[in-house]
Amino acid sequence: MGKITSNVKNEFKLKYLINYCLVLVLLLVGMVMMFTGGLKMSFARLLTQIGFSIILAVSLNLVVGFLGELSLGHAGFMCIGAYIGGFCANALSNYIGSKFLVLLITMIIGGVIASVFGFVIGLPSLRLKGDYLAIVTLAFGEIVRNIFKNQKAFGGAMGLSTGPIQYDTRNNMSLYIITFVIALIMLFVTQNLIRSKHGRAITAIRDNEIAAKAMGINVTFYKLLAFIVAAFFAGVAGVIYAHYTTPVSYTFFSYNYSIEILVMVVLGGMGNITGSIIAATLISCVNFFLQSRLSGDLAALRYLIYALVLIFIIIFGNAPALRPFKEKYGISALSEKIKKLFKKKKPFDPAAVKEDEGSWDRIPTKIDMDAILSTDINPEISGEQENADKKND
Amino acid sequence: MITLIDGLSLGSIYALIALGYTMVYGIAKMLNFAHGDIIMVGAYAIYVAMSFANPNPVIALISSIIVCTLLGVFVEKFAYKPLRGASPLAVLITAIGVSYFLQSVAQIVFGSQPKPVSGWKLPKIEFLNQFGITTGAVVTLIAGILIMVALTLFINITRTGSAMLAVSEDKGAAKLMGINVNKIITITFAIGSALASFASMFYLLQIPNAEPTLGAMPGIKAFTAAVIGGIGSIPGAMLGGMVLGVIEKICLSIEVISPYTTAIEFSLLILILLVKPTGFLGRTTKEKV
Amino acid sequence: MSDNNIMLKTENLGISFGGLKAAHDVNIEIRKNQLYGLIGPNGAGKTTVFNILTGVYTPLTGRFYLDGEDLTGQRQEIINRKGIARTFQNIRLFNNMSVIRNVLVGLHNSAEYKCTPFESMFRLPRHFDSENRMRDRAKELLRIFGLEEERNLLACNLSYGNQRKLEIARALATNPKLLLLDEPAAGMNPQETAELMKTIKFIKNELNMTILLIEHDMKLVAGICEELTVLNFGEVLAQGKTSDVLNNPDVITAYLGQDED
Amino acid sequence: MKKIFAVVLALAMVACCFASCGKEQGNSYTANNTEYFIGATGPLTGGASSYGISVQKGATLAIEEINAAGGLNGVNFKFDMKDDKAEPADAASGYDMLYEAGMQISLGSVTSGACASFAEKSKNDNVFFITPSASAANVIENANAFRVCFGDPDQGVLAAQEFVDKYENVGVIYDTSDPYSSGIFDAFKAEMDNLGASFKVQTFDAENKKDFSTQVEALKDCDVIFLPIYYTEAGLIAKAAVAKGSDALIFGCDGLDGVAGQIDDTVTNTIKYITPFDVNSDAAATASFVKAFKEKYGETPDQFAADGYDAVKVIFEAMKAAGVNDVKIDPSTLADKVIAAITSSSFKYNGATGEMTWDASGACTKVPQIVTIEK
Repeated sequence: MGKITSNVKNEFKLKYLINYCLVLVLLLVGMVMMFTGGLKMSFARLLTQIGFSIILAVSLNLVVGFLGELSLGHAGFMCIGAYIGGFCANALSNYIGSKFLVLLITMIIGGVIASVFGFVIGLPSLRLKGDYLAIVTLAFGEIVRNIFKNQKAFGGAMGLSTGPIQYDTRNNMSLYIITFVIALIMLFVTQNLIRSKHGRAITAIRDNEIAAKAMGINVTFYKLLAFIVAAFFAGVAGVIYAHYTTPVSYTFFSYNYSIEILVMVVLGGMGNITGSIIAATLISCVNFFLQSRLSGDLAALRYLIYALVLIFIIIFGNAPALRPFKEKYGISALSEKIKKLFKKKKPFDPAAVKEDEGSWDRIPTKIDMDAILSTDINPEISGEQENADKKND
Repeated sequence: MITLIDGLSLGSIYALIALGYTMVYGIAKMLNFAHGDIIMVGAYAIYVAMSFANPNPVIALISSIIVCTLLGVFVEKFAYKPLRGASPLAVLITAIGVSYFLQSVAQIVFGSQPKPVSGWKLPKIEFLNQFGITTGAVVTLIAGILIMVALTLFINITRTGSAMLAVSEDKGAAKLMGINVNKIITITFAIGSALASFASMFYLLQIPNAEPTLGAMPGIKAFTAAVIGGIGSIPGAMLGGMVLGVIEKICLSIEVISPYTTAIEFSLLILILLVKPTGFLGRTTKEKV
Repeated sequence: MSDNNIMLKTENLGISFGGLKAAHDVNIEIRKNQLYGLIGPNGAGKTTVFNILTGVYTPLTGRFYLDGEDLTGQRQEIINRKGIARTFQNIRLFNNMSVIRNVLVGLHNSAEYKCTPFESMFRLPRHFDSENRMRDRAKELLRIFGLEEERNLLACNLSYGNQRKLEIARALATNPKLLLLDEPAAGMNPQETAELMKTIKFIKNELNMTILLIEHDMKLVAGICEELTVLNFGEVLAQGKTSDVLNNPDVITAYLGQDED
Repeated sequence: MKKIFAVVLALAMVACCFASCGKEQGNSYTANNTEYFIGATGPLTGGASSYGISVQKGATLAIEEINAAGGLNGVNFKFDMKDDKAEPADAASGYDMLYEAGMQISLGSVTSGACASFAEKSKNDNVFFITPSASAANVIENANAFRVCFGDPDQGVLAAQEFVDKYENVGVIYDTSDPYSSGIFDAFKAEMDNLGASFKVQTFDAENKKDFSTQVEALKDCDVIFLPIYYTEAGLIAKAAVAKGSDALIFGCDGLDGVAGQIDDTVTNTIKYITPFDVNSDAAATASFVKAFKEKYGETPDQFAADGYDAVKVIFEAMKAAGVNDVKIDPSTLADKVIAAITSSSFKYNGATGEMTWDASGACTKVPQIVTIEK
């Protein structure tokens, strides 16, 4: 019984729970607006975009932040998901009336096919390091869209038309709900993966691959696992995209978009899921805001402002010179304070460390350490060594 | 044959850009994604200089070198220097920010219409032209090799060059040896940006249009070239650029596969890296266990 | 191999890098529960032998057997799972992970904590079961090394001595038959070294571990090793009982150079 | 647990407040309009931005002229273009932003891919749009969609008919990554096959559209090179042709308009292109547009600007013909009226790009001219 409560306690740590909360809040914002009749279509689109940006950013974080491999081809997996998912959905919509069912089925198809490619692109990661792997993933993304571009079956240069399967209508905007639910599922899966022995293996590879190998970690397996899981969710995000925009155009999935996802990850902090969620939301909102406010002649300022915001945030967040300032007023300091607020009630209690229950085959338990440590080393042999030293003199 | 020469001349542009990439990467250990956009600024500098009443190519080139070098140092000082010691990815993102910034400034100042740079061309050499070889191609090729040699000499002979090598090997140790690491990195950016202005000059010789997005695609191609050759290696950048240029031209010249040029180029890149994980001339740094 | 008492046996192990014979005809036999020393001057090929034994390098010649099983040319993780664990000359901890997680990584492969990624992702019962048992065992291991209090610190924030200890704890967590320690006392002061000697003895005696040790500190070697192999220029210079080997004139010459006269 | 629940609840309440602030008054976004609102999306940043900016300039000029002349029954017009980077997703978002800001009628999008997205969205709301320059066939397949420019297939067929019997060696260079270019090419190829003529093909795409030496080299022996592409690349191809010593005739479609600004006196090849718009035309409507444009912006208008100008003027004329007299008219009602007006046989518009009529398909009927640039 006690074990179960401790499981529950371990499972629901604020650090991880907050991520679900963030997504739920976004979902609630949309739902509340919907029920009060204030949800505009453009805002629903923004919410959907935030949703799939979160999926993309968190899944990329798995590869970049936790596995420690730089990937510049995340949009490539999304591209595969979007094209394959859109294509299947077009075909399925002739037989299945329910858009929801079509979306669900194609999400699985798109995700699985993307994860097959995740496996393929994970293979070079076994041999290549750092920037060399980065360029290979970038190359992969460009190859994928170049190939789709030339397929007449997928609409050629114009892109794959997915008009019939567009999910939202002005009277029924629910794609964002599905997207956020998927985001929650994705959070559940990724966070659980990270908080398990498998997640430890993945972070161990990031920290020190040589040591990880020496500890018997199957590096091949875990690198591929991270790539496959990340690609699966990128593929799912792609399928959502296909239901969100027509035509699915290959131009969208260029390396620029991969980089935008990477920006979300880096902005939020490597290996920091909460950060990825906030950054994905922030960047989507900034883009939306700039598009809606800067129209006509002012549009040229769009990227100017975006670039300045980007540079400012990065320098503020990372510059060593600003560290003392940040420690006082930065986001992490703020979150620490919030954490403290919550933790006050339950101070760390070293006495609560549980006693041994596991079985040991070679390592006996509960040994009287002090007795062993006080045994002296063999004085004879040391004496001999001294003699040997003297001889050499 | 002609395809080969066209490939080499395109490749030499890639190579020139890749030299700048590789130089900055080798020493500052950062991917300067804004390098392509510095070339774009260089091209506009030439465009502006050439649109005055009495255009003089030499003055245009010099002004472009000055503009690029100043810009490079400026960008380094304000965008990259505060991040010295931060994660390389943070610097990468800043470089992307700088790239967006330069592109939008160029669009605001010069508009998004491509500006043809006229009067920026070389006399015809009949002997070569009858084989379909353009003068620009030959000049670019020769210049690329000259610059490569000069750069190699500079690094291997001068004091600053050896300091650069030291910084690229180990920043901490170089600092202990009394080398001003910050200064060396600034110099590296200055040289890299000056190289960018040469790249813009030769780029305009073959593709006489200045536009805000000029640097983006060549930048990525040159990055690819630098990686193929082994990033950090100066002859490698040259070699990588040539290989990429030739592959691109060969693919384009075959009708059936020409729409797939990009896919083939990048597939070859992946293959090359799988066979030689650090590119043609990259150093294999095996981590000691 | 007929001898059931042999834990590790190497036959003519050899490897060379670009013409340099880093190891040549190395024959070592380690009995079960023995504390065996591998010494030699800098560059003698000691770490190379370790790297061969852990699968970092594949030997050009020769084979080695762990408990009678031929492990030559296997991949690192396989060798580790078969029962050879090691520490590193320059400490290689998972610096951005907490102390306890370092040990938990070591426990990763034990059959009794088996749990597929799928089970973890969807939090099936086996995940909780194995997680809990792993945690308990990791704490136990840390207690042995006196690191229990520090278990939630980041590994990089530990003191040097504790980092060494943690590395050994992590290696032990993989449940090895043979433990390879690469210069565990490097950079330690005499007091820390003495404590380390106790720890090593403890591991040998109380945990019934077979240990192969590389060390420069002669006091430590003489103090705890039962048998020694001395390497010089990749070749075996002397082998045998510690006291015999340390009095061998060849060994003394190799360590201190030829006398002038 | 309780605390977390409380936090979620609190945040939800904040969301409620947030939501109620943005509460709308039903679905009539046009209720507060004081001017007729024409919306559009187009690439205003990125690689294709020159097209979007041109349309924006042309349309703004037209709006100014209309308002200066008193608008429609005294009611002014306003025009707003959202940046879509030529991306369908951004075009769709831009459409929603415009619709919610009270857009009543529209120019659609500038580029084909984005416009297809715009068309899909506007179909559901029944918003009339007349795109200045999105020429792909499927852009105008809905009843509410019209266009000012030629459709891709028409131009391809026209070019094929122009070449056959006239030229022995025909070469084509087209952009596989551009819907406009590949759209024309597909029609061209079909018509050439149909006519039993042969030709050589070279391609390029967005990743390698700068250096054309290989393509020109391969087509060196051709008498005519057909370029169903935009003028920027065409200018580079012309220069490459000079460098390679090819004196082929360069023949293009309306995308080539503006090429004159891209070449200099070294280019000796004759360049011809099919266009409804000729800057140097003597036609009164064209000349007055060019003059006004030069005065306002200090530069020569290209075809995109002319199309944007015409599209706004067509909307104005059609609304006038339909007798629209309510500034708060909702888009759908307006669309029905305007569609009826524009497809009626009596509706004719004579603008900068010639005299045009429309049928229910949405395609525009106008006489193509062939402009020649000779050196």
